[in-house]
Amino acid sequence: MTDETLEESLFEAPPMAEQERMVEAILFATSEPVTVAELNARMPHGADAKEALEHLKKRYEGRGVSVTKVGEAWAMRTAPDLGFLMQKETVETRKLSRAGIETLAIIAYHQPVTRAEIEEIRGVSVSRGTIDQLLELEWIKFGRRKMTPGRPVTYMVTQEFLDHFGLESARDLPGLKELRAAGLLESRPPPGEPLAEDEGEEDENQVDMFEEDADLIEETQED
Amino acid sequence: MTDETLEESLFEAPPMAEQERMVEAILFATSEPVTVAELNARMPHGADAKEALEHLKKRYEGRGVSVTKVGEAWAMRTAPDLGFLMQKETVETRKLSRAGIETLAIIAYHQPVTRAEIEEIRGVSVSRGTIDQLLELEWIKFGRRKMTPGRPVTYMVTQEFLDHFGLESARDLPGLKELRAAGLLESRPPPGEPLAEDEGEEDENQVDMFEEDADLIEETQED
Amino acid sequence: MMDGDTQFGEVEERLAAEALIVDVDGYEGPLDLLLMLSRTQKVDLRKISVLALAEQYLAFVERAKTLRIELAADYLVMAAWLAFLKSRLLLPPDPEDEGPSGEELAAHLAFQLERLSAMRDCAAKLMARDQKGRDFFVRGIPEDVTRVRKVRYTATLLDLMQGYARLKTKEDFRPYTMDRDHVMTLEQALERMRGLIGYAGEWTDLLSYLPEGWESDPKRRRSATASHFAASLELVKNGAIQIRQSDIFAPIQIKARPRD
Repeated sequence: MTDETLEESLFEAPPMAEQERMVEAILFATSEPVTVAELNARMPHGADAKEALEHLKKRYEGRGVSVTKVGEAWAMRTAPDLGFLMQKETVETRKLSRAGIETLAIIAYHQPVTRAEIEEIRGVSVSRGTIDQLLELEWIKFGRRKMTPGRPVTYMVTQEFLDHFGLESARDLPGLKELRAAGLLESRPPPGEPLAEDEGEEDENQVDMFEEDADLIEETQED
Repeated sequence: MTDETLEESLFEAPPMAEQERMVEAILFATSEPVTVAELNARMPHGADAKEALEHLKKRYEGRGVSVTKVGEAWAMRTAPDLGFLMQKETVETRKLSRAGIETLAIIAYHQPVTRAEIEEIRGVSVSRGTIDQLLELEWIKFGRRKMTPGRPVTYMVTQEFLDHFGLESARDLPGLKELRAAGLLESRPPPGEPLAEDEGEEDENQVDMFEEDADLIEETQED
Repeated sequence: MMDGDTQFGEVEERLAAEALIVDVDGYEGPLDLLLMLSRTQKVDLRKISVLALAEQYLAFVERAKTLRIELAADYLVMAAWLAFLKSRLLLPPDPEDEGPSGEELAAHLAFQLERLSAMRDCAAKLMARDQKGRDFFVRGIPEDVTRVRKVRYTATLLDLMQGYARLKTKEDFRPYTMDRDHVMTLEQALERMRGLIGYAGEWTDLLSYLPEGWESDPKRRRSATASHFAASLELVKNGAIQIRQSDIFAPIQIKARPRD
């Protein structure tokens, strides 16, 4: 592309219908979710992928394929009610152990969470293999370290996790609101133990996490 | 699926809209093109994949994705005109070759100029590739043909060229006198040859070159 | 054969023991066992009787002991703690004791059980969701994004002029440096560069300023490079140009300082 056309397109983006086609083609072509930023980078200058996505999402409503949001990215997926047609495509995933499933749920609902916190919730130690398996599945990742003695590493769920379970974001986890309302996501120190520095920090983290969410929710609603 | 629903579907195929969704999902998710026979085998009994395919094909007309026939089978592909979105460009900057620079300089200083003239000035033949490269860069373009035997094509520099080199017009190129003053011409006239002749010749060339533009120059000066 | 009853009793005992071993193996630690036991109370976990639960647990451990089942240490630790909790809950509070009350400890245990139970429910709900590769599917024929390497040719105005100058002076080319030594002085370089920098509107390799005839011979090249480098530093000092080098041994680039 010459500089001339680039400059031109600064002022004139393709019509929205055309942008919608472009987003459709890009999402259709890849099996991985694509971020809005990447869409914009690949589309002609001046294009507004976010708006085009909204149009496209609407267009695919009720179709055999749907446009779904995965964290900050977007992807096309077949409608879940048609899964029965796809026996051929079904991939046998390694069966996760009960410990694996519970550890995954705890990470999802309590993220960012340390191994010690997972063990505290489950009441047993978490084996290295369980964490490794979840990491290998790319369902969890390392979060930032906690600012507590020993600076323990934390775990969080990934975009792949959201994609796998068809979640738009970690906020859409089933029952999250109820759990929060019931105080079951708070970390409560056992009575008698001094409110350790790390507990205070933890609460702060949790507030952090949900404050950020609050902003996002507002943003989304504005749109 | 239970036998019951299977039997039921023996008598009642899903509505066509539903069949279309099914074909859409299967074509989307299958890793290779699917034949009509295969579609029928995978869809509920009584379904008419061929008709559903026709509907689907129509629905995707003009979209970013199209339903296309691949041999005896069907697949969905991104629209051919959007192929450019499927690449990520990495731009690498390389210096123009010496032959390219010299040819470009001659065209800039002597435009409109024929290939034979360029070769005469350079003293070597100009390869087709060099000219092509300059054309591709959109730094030169074809001028009108010379009214000489063979009516050879001429070359001129483009607006793109002027933009790239930060020139307002080709006249802004420094003349030989300036080049010499700037120390770019380091040769001295061979002993015995009067300095003036050399300059004279150059000036003549320049006059040639700008004859066409003479009016323009005056205009500019008036400004 | 000698004592049929005893033998029968032993078999029964052993079977019961095996059942218990299997059960204990089926639990993921004391908390899990407590959660299972709490189910027998058939009440909301928030209204559970921790005292009754503690008694159930202790009875369980006692039974395991009589059957000589080796319980993992953490089961015994929990038993000891629950025995302590039980005494706290039954005895009137000791005003001398500064530790947490039995009620507080019981409440925390109830919280832990409720939280574990909630997480189990969440895990089940999560796994019951539509899953990728099972219920919904990704694109079967992904089209890879090809990475296109595009070469963009470029040249500077200086290149252009030097190229043209080279051509126009080819016939009578006679570098003025011929009649000098293989040394270029700082003054010479400075003089030269002053005339040239006006055209250096963009970053240009310092070496491209070396005069014709000084680039190939190593001796002359060295001298010219050194003097041009010194001259460019001089020009930087005067504020006429800017100079940069991205890395050690990377090309030194100069550029005319934009006039304000």
